[in-house]
Amino acid sequence: MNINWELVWSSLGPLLTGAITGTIPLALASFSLGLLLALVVALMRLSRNRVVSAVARIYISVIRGTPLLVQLFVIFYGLPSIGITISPWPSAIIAFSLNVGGYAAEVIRAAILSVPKGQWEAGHTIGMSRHQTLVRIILPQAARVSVPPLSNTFISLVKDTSLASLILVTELFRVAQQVAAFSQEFMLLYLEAAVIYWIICLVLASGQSALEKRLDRYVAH
Amino acid sequence: MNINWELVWSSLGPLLTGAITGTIPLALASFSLGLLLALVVALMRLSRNRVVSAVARIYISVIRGTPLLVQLFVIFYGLPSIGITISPWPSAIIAFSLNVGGYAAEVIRAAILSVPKGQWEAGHTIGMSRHQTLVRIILPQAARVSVPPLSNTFISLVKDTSLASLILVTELFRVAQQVAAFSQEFMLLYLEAAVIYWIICLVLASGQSALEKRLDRYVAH
Amino acid sequence: GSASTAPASSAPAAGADTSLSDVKSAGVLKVGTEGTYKPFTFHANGSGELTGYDVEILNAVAAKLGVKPAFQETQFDAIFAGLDAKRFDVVANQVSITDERKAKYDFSTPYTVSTGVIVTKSDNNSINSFEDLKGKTTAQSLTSNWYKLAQQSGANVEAVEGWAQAITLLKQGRVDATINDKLTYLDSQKTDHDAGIKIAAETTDKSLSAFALRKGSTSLTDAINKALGELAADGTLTKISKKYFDADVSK
Amino acid sequence: MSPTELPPTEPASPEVPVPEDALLTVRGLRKAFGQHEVLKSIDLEVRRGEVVTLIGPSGSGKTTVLRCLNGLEVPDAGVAEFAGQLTVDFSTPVAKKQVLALRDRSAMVFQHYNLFPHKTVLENVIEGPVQVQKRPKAEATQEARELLARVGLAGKENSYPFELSGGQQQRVGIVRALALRPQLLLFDEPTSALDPELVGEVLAVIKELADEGWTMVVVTHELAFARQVADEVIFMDGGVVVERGHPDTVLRDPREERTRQFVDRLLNPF
Amino acid sequence: MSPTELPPTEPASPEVPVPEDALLTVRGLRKAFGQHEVLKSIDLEVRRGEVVTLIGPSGSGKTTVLRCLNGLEVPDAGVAEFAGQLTVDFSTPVAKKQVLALRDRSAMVFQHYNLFPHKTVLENVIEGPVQVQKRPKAEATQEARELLARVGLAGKENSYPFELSGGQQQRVGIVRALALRPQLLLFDEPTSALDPELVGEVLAVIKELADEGWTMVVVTHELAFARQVADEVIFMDGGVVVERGHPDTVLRDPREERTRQFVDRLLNPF
Ligand SMILES: Nc1ncnc2c1ncn2[C@@H]1O[C@H](COP(=O)(O)OP(=O)(O)OP(=O)(O)O)[C@@H](O)[C@H]1O
Ligand SMILES: Nc1ncnc2c1ncn2[C@@H]1O[C@H](COP(=O)(O)OP(=O)(O)OP(=O)(O)O)[C@@H](O)[C@H]1O
Ligand SMILES: [Mg+2]
Ligand SMILES: [Mg+2]
Repeated sequence: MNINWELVWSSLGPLLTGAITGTIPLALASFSLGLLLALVVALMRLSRNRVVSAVARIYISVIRGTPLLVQLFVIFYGLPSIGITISPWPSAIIAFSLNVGGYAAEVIRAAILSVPKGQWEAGHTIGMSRHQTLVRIILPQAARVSVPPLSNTFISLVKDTSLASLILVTELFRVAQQVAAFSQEFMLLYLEAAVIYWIICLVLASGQSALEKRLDRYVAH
Repeated sequence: MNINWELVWSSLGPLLTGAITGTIPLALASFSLGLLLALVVALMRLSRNRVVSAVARIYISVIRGTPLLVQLFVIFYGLPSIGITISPWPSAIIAFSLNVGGYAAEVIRAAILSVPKGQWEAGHTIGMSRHQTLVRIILPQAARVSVPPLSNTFISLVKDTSLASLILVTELFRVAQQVAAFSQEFMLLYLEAAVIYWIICLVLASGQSALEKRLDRYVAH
Repeated sequence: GSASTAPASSAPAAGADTSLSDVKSAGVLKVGTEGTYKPFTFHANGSGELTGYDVEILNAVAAKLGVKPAFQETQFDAIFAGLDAKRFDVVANQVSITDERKAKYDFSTPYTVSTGVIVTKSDNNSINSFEDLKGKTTAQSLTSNWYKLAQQSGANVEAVEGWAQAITLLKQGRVDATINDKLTYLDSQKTDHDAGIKIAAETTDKSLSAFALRKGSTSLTDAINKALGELAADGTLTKISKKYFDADVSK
Repeated sequence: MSPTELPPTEPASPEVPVPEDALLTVRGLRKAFGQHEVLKSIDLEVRRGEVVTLIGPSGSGKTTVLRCLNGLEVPDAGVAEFAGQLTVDFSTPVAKKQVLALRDRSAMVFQHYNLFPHKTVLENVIEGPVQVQKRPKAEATQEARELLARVGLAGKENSYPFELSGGQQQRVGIVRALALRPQLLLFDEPTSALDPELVGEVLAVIKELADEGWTMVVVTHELAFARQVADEVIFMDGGVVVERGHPDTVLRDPREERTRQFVDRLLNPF
Repeated sequence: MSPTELPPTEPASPEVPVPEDALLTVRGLRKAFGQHEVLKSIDLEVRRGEVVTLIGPSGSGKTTVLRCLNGLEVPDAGVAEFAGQLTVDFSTPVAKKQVLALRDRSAMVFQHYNLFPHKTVLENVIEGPVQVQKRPKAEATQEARELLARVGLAGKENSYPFELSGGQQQRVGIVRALALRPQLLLFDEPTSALDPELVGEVLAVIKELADEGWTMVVVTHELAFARQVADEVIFMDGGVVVERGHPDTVLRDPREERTRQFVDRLLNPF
């Protein structure tokens, strides 16, 4: 196995550019929006209104039950046939946000349910409304619980963004394919891309630890 | 949007065949093996031996930090360069099992840690060894806790098997691509495949509920 | 055989054909291409400008039309979906003209005339013709017309993503052969000088590649054809072809 | 409890017990969970400055009574009347506003404290006054510090609950309730989650509050405490009031056999 | 506990108390967690048929003593000697086998029962005899049924723990320990997680076992129980034994001020 180190080196710049201008901003934007959406969907899912809860349930089921690739296809190539044409980047962000929204909603729902019922009651007994209790008492505690699974969702998202090339967004993996197409060294380029993905994920994981530590200030060690 | 229903109908047979002879057996085999592997890795990760635990930790990090596509490529296209040539199906099963092994290991580890320490002590006080307590007391309880997250892993796996087409395994998604390549109806075929994936996932999800109910027989309702 | 004369009546669009006027008024011709198919559409040095035989020809066509080409790169799966969804006006990606495709899309006059070749390992003497493929295994890109040719020759076909993977499988001994465009083979040999592979046979039929357009884009197709005719006449096509293939493959 | 609804007399100061005017009257309180009738027509009368203790076996419905009074549970039937100002009839559908009004008049101290783990002691206490009652933060903080000092927690303002012992946490729970200036304090087995040697410090605080004239309903298993502090003891079993009266009667010489058995079992466990 | 290591005299039957021969002698037991010295040289002597109760404030190290005796914790120093047969010196590295041998001689009953939630009552009880001691399942089942009947749980064999009250669960915990036929029973606050009215039923069972001649060490806050059942009361504080002696002395008229304070606080919480 002889490795073309020169190619590894010369492709590093373009790959990193792909990561910095494609993968990372796409993942960040989609995760932030997806998280907001997930919170709404999780609350809908927990709603006592059966219709609202059913809508959320179906949404989650479809998002989690169908391949992300198809979701991207539908939004970018399918919607124009009903008159909605969205540019590549917005399409990508919408598709990935919707996807994160489905996965993270279940995480957030579980986290909310994991906060002891007594915390709701304590909120109520000091006169707080449902909404106030949710925002000031329950969600801050749910946040702590949901950090590890949400960080998993984020890490998955980073790797999933490689599908964005299907809808004309150039990111890390697309750059690797381009370089590989020219040099015919797809194995090497894919490995190189994998290492970059891994580093991004390691950074995310250490961010997760730091965040957990910060949120842990109020629990026994 | 006019839909070519004839194509939908005529491709249904091939797509279902792809699911039944490709997607489903691949997912089942990889999940079973991956679960075994995950158990071993989880126990290694929990081991007091620092080297063993570090090996498990690195394995998990690499598996979760790099794209599955690259893992498949390395095993199928990369290993031959060091003299190991594995056929498509075994390659796919190995790659997916290794992948599930990394993800499910963390689920199982968390589930084991979620069993109260008192259960270990109760096992010890009746004279059980660490191993006996693990097998007879801890794992049965951890199993209950890990059903929901493991079923998520399974559902992800089902959709991820579509990547097996990259290493010459014919499954549902590959069939969809084949039919689409000839009819040029990518959107339609992908949607049809998505519906089949969704149905598989719905079946899995209801299997999950049934299993949870069964395992719930010993907890208060 | 050009498909540009396909009757406009088969167009799904109910209104008049505005394909040319739309492009002209936008001043931009949206082009779908893979960007990873050397030497037709790829990035110079792997990460530089998009270039290649198809790309240069399309640039020349666009210049004639007086519009700017806007290349949009994606996987082959998505290229036709993109054309259907009006994401692109035209596909420039060595699209071979086949009956199935002619039924759904309009084609320009072809700008590539080539043959298909069977590529095997150099030490493989068992395959000398397309008949010899019977029972053998070949690696083909699913979306290429060579896939069908391999099947018709009686080969077991493994679907791969592209040339690089096909050659990898070939050299690993996992497939016996791959059929591809002779031009692709020649180009890869130009850079790799790989003595491990050879041409085992060549088709007698010519394969024609052209720009693909949405059905009913008659005015745009006509304009492109007109431009291609002028570019053929003034020697531009030959010049581009010589640059990439040291030969004129444009007719 | 919004400021406009504050009781006319502040219960935090009246050292002189208010005469026997009823603060809360409950009639025919019923509550079922599904098929299970947990409360079968409970009557209750609490006068200003009075301490009522509820005793009874597990599952008899004691907690449910408190939860109904605090609006955490909506009863199926019954009428609750707060000192003439507020009457809620549960037989008809009850407006949310009425439940909130009910809740504003009382504050609950929970068996497991239910402090907010992500907030400091001080933040736990001022959360209600500042966020709900919209009182100025400085004023609420000032008052919270005084209350904390009174229960022996001066200096713990910036600790998180996990840094405190169980007894300290429960005292914070009590202060959190007091800071709302409710008309009625509800205690649900406030010491039964505590280490035995920490029970005393919490009971002492409750007794002090009783001496200061706070009106309270206390569910407890501490019969010695009930005997010393309660004005009335109510023994419940199976969702009904079996016996009620002065602690000396109910706890020493009950009329009902069931009461005697229960009290005996608690006083002489073997 | 393998059958070959069974004690020569079965403690399950000796109605006549065995004379004052020491079953367990512990000298100089020390244990630290990190910097925190939890046990600072504890001595202990338990004679056959004797009941020793450990009392003391939270954190004084009572649970740690029991855990060391049961081999759940490995002490840093000290010697434990079981009736001449087994001597373990913790000052030197201890073989796993010795820890197991120690564990075989005793069985622990936990504050929170720690029943196996996924096994029925019967399965909980026979798990040790069948899986560890390799006794025939039929025999173990037969014995388990008898023991369950003796603590008033006949008919509950096939229930799951969650279907039982706390008192019933703790009685299963006791039977699970008994079924191992240990030489020594260790109880760690066996009633402090129970509803007050369920305390009695569990204490009654323990008292009965004491009367039958079982040797036991009981950590408890139930001073009345200690007074009635214990042969010796040991008061611990801060990891040392402050005072030990006959319950009448230690609980009624202790020599040490610290003991008096603790006992007072428990008996008169306010
Ligand atoms: N939310 C609920 N859903 C269903 N049943 C409930 C609910 N809350 C309480 N119960 C049932 O109502 C009955 C009375 O409960 P409650 O908590 O009021 O009793 P308690 O007297 O406070 O008992 P304890 O001394 O154990 O606290 C019990 O049988 C309980 O199982
Ligand atoms: N595994 C451990 N790691 C660190 N510290 C521990 C551990 N186990 C116990 N401790 C500490 O050792 C001290 C004694 O604990 P122990 O549980 O023996 O006390 P206890 O007398 O049983 O108290 P309680 O009445 O609360 O049960 C406590 O300060 C406790 O925090
Ligand atoms: Mg209660
Ligand atoms: Mg303890």
